[in-house]
Amino acid sequence: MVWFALGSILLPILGSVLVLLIPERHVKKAGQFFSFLAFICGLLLWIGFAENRDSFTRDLLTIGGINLFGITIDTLSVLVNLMVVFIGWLICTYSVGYMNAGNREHPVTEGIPRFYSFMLLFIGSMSGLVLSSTLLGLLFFFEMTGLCSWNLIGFYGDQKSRNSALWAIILTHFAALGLYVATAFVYINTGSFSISALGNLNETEKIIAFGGILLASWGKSAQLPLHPWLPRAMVAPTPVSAYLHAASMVKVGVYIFARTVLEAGAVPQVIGEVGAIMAVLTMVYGFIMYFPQDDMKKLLAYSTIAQLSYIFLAISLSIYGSELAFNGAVSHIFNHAFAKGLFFLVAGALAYTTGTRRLSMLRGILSKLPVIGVGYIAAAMSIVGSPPFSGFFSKFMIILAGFQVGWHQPLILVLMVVTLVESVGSFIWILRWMGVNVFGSPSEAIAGASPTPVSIQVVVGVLILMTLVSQYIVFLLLS
Amino acid sequence: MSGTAVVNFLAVLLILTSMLVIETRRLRLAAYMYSLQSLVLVLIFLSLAIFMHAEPLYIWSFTALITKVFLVPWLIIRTLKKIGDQEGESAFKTSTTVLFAVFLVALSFAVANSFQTYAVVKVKIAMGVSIALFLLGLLCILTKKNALKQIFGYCLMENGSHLTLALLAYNAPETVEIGILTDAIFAVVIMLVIAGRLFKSFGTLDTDNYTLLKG
Amino acid sequence: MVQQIFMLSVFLYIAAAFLSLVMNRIYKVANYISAIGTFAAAIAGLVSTIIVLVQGMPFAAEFPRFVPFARFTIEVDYLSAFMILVISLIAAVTAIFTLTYNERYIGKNAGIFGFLNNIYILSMILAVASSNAFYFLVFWEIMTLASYFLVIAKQDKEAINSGFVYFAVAHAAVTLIIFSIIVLYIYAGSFDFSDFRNAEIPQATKNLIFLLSFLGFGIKAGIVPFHTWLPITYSSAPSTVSALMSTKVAIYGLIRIGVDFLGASVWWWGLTLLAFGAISAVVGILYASVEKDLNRLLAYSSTENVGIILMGIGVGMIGFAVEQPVLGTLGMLAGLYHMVNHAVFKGLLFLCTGSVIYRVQTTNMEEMGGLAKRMPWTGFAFLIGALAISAIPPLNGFVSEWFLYQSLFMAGNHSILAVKALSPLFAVMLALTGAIAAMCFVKAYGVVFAGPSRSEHAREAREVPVPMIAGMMLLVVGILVLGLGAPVVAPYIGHVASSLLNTSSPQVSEGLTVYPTSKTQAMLSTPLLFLFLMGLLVVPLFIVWTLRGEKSGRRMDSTPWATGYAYSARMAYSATAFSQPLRVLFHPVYWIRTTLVEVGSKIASYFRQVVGCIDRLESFWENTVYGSLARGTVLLGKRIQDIQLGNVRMYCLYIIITLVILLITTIR
Amino acid sequence: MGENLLYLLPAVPLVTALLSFVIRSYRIVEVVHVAGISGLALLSLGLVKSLLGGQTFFALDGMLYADGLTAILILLIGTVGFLSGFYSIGYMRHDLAHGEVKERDLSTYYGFYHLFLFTMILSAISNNIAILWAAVEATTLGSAFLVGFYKHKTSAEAAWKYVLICSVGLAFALYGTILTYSNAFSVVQDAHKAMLWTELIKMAHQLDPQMMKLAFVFILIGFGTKAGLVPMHTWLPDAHSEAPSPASALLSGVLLKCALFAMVRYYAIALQSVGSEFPQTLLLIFGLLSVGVAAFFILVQNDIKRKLAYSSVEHIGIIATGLGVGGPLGIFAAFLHTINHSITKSLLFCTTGNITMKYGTRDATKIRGMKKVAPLTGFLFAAGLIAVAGSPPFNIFISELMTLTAGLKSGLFWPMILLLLFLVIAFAALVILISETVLGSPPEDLPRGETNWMGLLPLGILFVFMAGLGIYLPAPLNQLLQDAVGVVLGH
Repeated sequence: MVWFALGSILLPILGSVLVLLIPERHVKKAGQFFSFLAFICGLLLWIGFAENRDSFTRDLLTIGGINLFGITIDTLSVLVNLMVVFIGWLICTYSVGYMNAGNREHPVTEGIPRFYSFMLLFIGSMSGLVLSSTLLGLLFFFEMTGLCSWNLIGFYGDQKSRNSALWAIILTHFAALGLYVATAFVYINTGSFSISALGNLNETEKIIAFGGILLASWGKSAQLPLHPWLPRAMVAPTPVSAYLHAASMVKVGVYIFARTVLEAGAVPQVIGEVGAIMAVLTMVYGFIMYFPQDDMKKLLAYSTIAQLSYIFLAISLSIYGSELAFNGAVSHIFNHAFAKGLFFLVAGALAYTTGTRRLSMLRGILSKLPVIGVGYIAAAMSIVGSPPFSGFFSKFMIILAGFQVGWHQPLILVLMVVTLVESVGSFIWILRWMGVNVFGSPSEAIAGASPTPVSIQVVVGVLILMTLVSQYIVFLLLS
Repeated sequence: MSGTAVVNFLAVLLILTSMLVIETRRLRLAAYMYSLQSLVLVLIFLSLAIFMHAEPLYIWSFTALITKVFLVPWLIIRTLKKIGDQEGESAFKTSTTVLFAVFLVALSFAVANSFQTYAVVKVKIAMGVSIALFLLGLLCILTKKNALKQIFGYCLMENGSHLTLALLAYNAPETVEIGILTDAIFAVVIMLVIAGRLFKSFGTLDTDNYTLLKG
Repeated sequence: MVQQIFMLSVFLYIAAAFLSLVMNRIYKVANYISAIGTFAAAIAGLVSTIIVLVQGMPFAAEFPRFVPFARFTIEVDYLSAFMILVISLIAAVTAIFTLTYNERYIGKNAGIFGFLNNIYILSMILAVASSNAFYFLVFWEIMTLASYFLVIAKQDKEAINSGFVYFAVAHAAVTLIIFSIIVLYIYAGSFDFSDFRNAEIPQATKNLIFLLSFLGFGIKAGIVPFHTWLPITYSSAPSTVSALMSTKVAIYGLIRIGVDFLGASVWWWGLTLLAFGAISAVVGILYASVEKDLNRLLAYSSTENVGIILMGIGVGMIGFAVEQPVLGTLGMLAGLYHMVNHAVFKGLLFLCTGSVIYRVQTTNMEEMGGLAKRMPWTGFAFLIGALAISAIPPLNGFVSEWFLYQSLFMAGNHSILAVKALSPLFAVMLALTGAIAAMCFVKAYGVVFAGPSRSEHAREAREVPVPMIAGMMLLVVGILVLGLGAPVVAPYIGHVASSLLNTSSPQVSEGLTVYPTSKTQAMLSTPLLFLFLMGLLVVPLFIVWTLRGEKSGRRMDSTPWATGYAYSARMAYSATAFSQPLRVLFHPVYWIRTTLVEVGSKIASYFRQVVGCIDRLESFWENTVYGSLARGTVLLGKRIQDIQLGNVRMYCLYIIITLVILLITTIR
Repeated sequence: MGENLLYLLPAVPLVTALLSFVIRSYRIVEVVHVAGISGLALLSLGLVKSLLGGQTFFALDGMLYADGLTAILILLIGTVGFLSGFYSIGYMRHDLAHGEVKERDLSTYYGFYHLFLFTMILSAISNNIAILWAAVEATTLGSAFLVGFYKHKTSAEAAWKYVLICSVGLAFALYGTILTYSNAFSVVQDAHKAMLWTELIKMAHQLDPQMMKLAFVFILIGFGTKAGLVPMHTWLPDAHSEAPSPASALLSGVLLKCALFAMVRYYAIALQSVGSEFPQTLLLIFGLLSVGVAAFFILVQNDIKRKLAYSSVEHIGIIATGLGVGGPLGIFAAFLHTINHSITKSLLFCTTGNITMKYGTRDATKIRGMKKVAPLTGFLFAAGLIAVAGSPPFNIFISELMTLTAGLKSGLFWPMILLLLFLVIAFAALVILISETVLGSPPEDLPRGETNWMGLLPLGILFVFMAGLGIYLPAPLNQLLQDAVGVVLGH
């Protein structure tokens, strides 16, 4: 088990070094290969864990009696790790088709090794973050993901993308300060870097530690007021955006919040209150920002912001003692990953074939590009939470838990009503664009679309399947 | 005349000479003044050595005689031949500088008073003067724009600290004095070399013009 | 055994769905597979539910858990069985209808359509069959999703737009329903219906749950004032889908929650339903009567009929609340009866419309006319449907409305003042509805099927293919069965109604008559009525036949004329003209309707401004908040940079100042 | 063994320096130079190895002395001296080939390089506080010619400021030294002992606290000037930016630490003499001030070498903050940071050498697209900048985190938040720099390809150190740092 875990961390990192060294024509294959190895490790880890369900923590790096890095294997980490490596692999495969000179939106002729190197490093770092059992490990990989995303967002190297990349790294680094403080604070109060040491703090200390953690998570997950980097990050190559939004970067924030809440035992309620209020505020903000967007990726960015708020809300609710909320959060992390990944890859495929991401120029996708069209529908429906797509289940769990908690907490009740309204509103808006874009007779841009590469079609197909079944993968472990 | 009185008298002479070094507009003259001051310093060392029975100070006075009275002024004058010996304008008028100097001297004596608990300090005035000398050196660096004048300032500071060292640590090992003195000499040498280069590059010794590097 | 048949039906739906999806490329085959599969499945469903209803043997089943927090259970009790029956009935008929209808209308996507159609029907059935609220919601949402795709099957701009409206409204409704179910869950501790029934819920919360679910299901059913989405949706949905949607599953949910779970605990719930129902009925039919578009007309008529159904259920709930099981059962019976009736005749009407569209290719009644001659079967079917919906005895619409009248009269004797006072009013409104409905459908039949043809297509129309006729005829039979067979059917529906309260089912029929539980109040025998009416028809014929020797003068002029002018198609009494008196009479109601439309566009213009504002909000964050922060930092940096001004004397001064400050603080 | 090393260690660079001055042929000088730095590296490693585990050595009648603190400095001098010395060869050949310097100058350069190393070693191993002062002052003199090596106007200006300000500043340190001595002398009445640090630390608690406070103030200002604490740092950006890049590496990487460690010696005495509050508060204030001011300078400065110089100020500030926080953890963090910063900053300054060779400018607004023009250099530059910005997976991240931890442990919540905010500004400034210089699009007319391949080898080694220390702290190094902490805290 530990070897599988280590494999999913180290193999992609190894790959990221290797792709820089090998001849450029082999890079794509190597990238695919290493991400696939990571996926296999993640999958075996999941299978192994699903069989016997014993959670454990293994210390790996100890200096002077202080554990600096270790690996935690439990439902949360195994699931999220699977998501990270799976989507990582899919994205690497997708990029084989996407990152070439045939790309209509942005032909890519150079920098492929750099792209794959950072992509693989990203996968490895994410995996490391997810499996880490220490705050130090969290912090380390937190910053690593920031670095990778920075390089990938600025991949095209023009002024705009570089600026956007700067927004991303500076804002998230600022947020990371919270985690720095929390890590140091936990260490000095308990003498340990282990995440579970959070549980040994007293009430006030926990508030301070979680305050820091919240700040860090907000920054990384692009929550108000640290959100502006995410919509700007849309200048990245679409596979990167997909990975940022689906499985990494923004998931870092929610993951560390979930992880710390899980390990800390009783968390002060004020953290739950603050988390929930900010989550709902962000949710509403993200929703409001849907309206003016005409760039598909930007719309998706705000959708990500709003969806992450759901996860934040759920984790905050779990602080009130609702196990269901926590499970809902875990499920939503997992489900949203596949749905949003799919959505971005669809956007990418559209950009690839048509050269535009403007929503108003896309019409009749289904008739011309059926796979992409179905992908669009599946992604949209999963994100807005319509069964049988998996987004429904996790959202339902969150809302259910919210009302359960809110029945005795007027504040939460109000927030949940707002959430419910937001869910309807965002549903309507996404649905509107879906109706416009997917159905009907092809618009000019779509009619002139170039054929979609096979790798893109395959990946989109796999993800469509995942939007239907991802929930059951979660339930297999949760039940 | 007791030993203390001699030392104190010579020390006051130091203040006088240092004011001359600072305010002499012609650099060559200032170099001579510095030589004179160093001679006074050597005399102080000698008298201290005699009155306080501090053998190491004989060596001190000897080395100081060679380096400070002869070597350093010679080096300065050698440099002056290349770059001319007229000082440019200074930041303050002479009267202002003197006013500052008076204030600094008063301050030094006040500071020296606080050392009274220490048995080593038998010559309070000399102690005050040593600090005053140091501060006057600083004053020179701060108020004079000419690079060579600033070197003189540094030399004055050096003399001051040398005196302090002699008063407080006259029985320290010789190596200490040699080390510190070597540094001082080399510092002056290097500063002079650089000053020469500065003159070649900028055509002036006014340090206020050396502001290519800022921000 | 029943269970097996039911499962077979489910399996057949799934098989039909996926087979047709797989065969999508060969779309004709896919269409046949889908239709035949649906038909077979529906028959199996019918059989199983009829067994349940007739033999009185509800069944339940539990499946493995998919979701940790909810059991996947199915329980077909009387109410569910009744609903499944209705759905299956329409499903079977539409299946036959689609055999040819889809070939032309759905074309190459017939496979996908078949898939979605089967999923839609199946999810409806499973929604009403599941006895776990979570799965109810899941299937409900799948149903909505599938029907969304069905609504936009034509994929023109209008269809997409109406699909959007439909789905958005449906989802909003579902959110309210979810809310109410979650509240139930909080008190019950699980999603099982059995726990919901036994939950101890404070009255105030019960009211909340009821209102939420009423709103939610009411929106989904299309009651006034939430009816606006109905005409939009129906006008572009394929007719078979409209027919399926007429089964009004939303009513099921309302009954389930309001009556079954909450036990209809206070009387004003029923009155609310009654009031909303009455208003919906009147307003719906008023709107319908001035409509020129056939689909939209039927849509407004749906609002009307939903209103009538709600009135029945409202009376039923009042009865349950005041513990008068007889009144309760009777009202519920009226509601449920009208529900199945509505499904049948509205389904028929939609299928007829489908047939008309199939040939005439428009839904605008002004462009039809004279179709009865060219499409006699369709015309006949429409006529029967129109008669039924107008509650003309002895057809089924009349029977259910008759029960409703009886229940309202019974409620009029009630002790609660509001009920007592309002019941007659509602009865009057119901009567008004019936009158306008009759007028409306006379107009519809007249304009569409009678008179001259007003368009090229109408002139060239011919009868539709056999499967479509067969489908329509089946429903005609259904109307007759439900109407003439009322004495047989009513007791079973009475069973369903009474099962909700676990009382013994009251006596509502004897021999060839039905009566509202007591024979003294009123009695109705549709078979006898039918015989009587037939007699009325036969007697004149008989008279004519007996007097046939005497030739009366007949005008043989074949071309009609009007006030001296020769006839032209434009002179015919058109749909618009027909409803002119109504327009004048109910001016305020229509005025509300037009202003509502205008408000919509006004809101849209505000909305655009808001979007603009929001657009600026984005840059606000970046420029004002973070931008000024960044600029401020750089500016501060530039100020601080000034300390490194390049003057070596100043640098020395810094050192000295620092030293002095330190010395002062140290010595102090 | 250890005692002999204490003699050998300063002797090697001194001899090499003299040889370099004497020999005219630059080819031979290069050979001598390589031999010199190799010998130095080996000897220093040998010394460090023998010092492990809290060993101490005396030599020359107690005038020379080595302990944990020395070991850290010697390690840095040996490693950085060797690597940047190695880098110098390619760098200087390039300058020679482009007519920047003459053959004769190379001998001077290598001569002063080794002289500089000698003075730094001397400052590291001297036990006599007056000699310590003299050695630190001598480092100024040794490096002044390196700063003014080029024949530019700015070089001369920088050298002038460097020498003048450092000399003035250090003059105060001499007063501090004298005060300490006289303080000790009044305790032991033995002139020899009163000058030895090892004796001073033994009698620290007997010293007059008020006097010691005063002495510490002078020491702080004096050695702080040399170490580059704000506001005495003014010479630093000038000197570091004007020196040849390998020399800048040495200045930034080692010299600052020599001065700082001289201060640490007094800090250790002050801790015992006047208690921890006074020296720690002072260091904390100066540390934070340095970090804060430098962070802004990094942001607004355009010259990349000046940016890096200010970054050195910032990191010296962090080290000072670590010392100011105090306690075993704080001091450990400070020392670890010292090592980390030396490695990283040497790497960066050497890389800057490659960049200036390639682009012919140090203006950050003109250097663009390094990733395309010189990918390896660009990579190293970016990695180094990320490291100094304090981001994992590189070493500085660890020590910054430790400093923060120590600070919070001491209850300095707001100072640490302030520190973090300053670090964010610096971080932003540095990533903006990478974003512009490394990732931007290159000038059209610039030929592609690396320059100075030879120079990339030491840079690669530095990179390996930098990344390696970010992930793992080897046990010997840990031991070494613990020893040094033990020396400062007196157990």
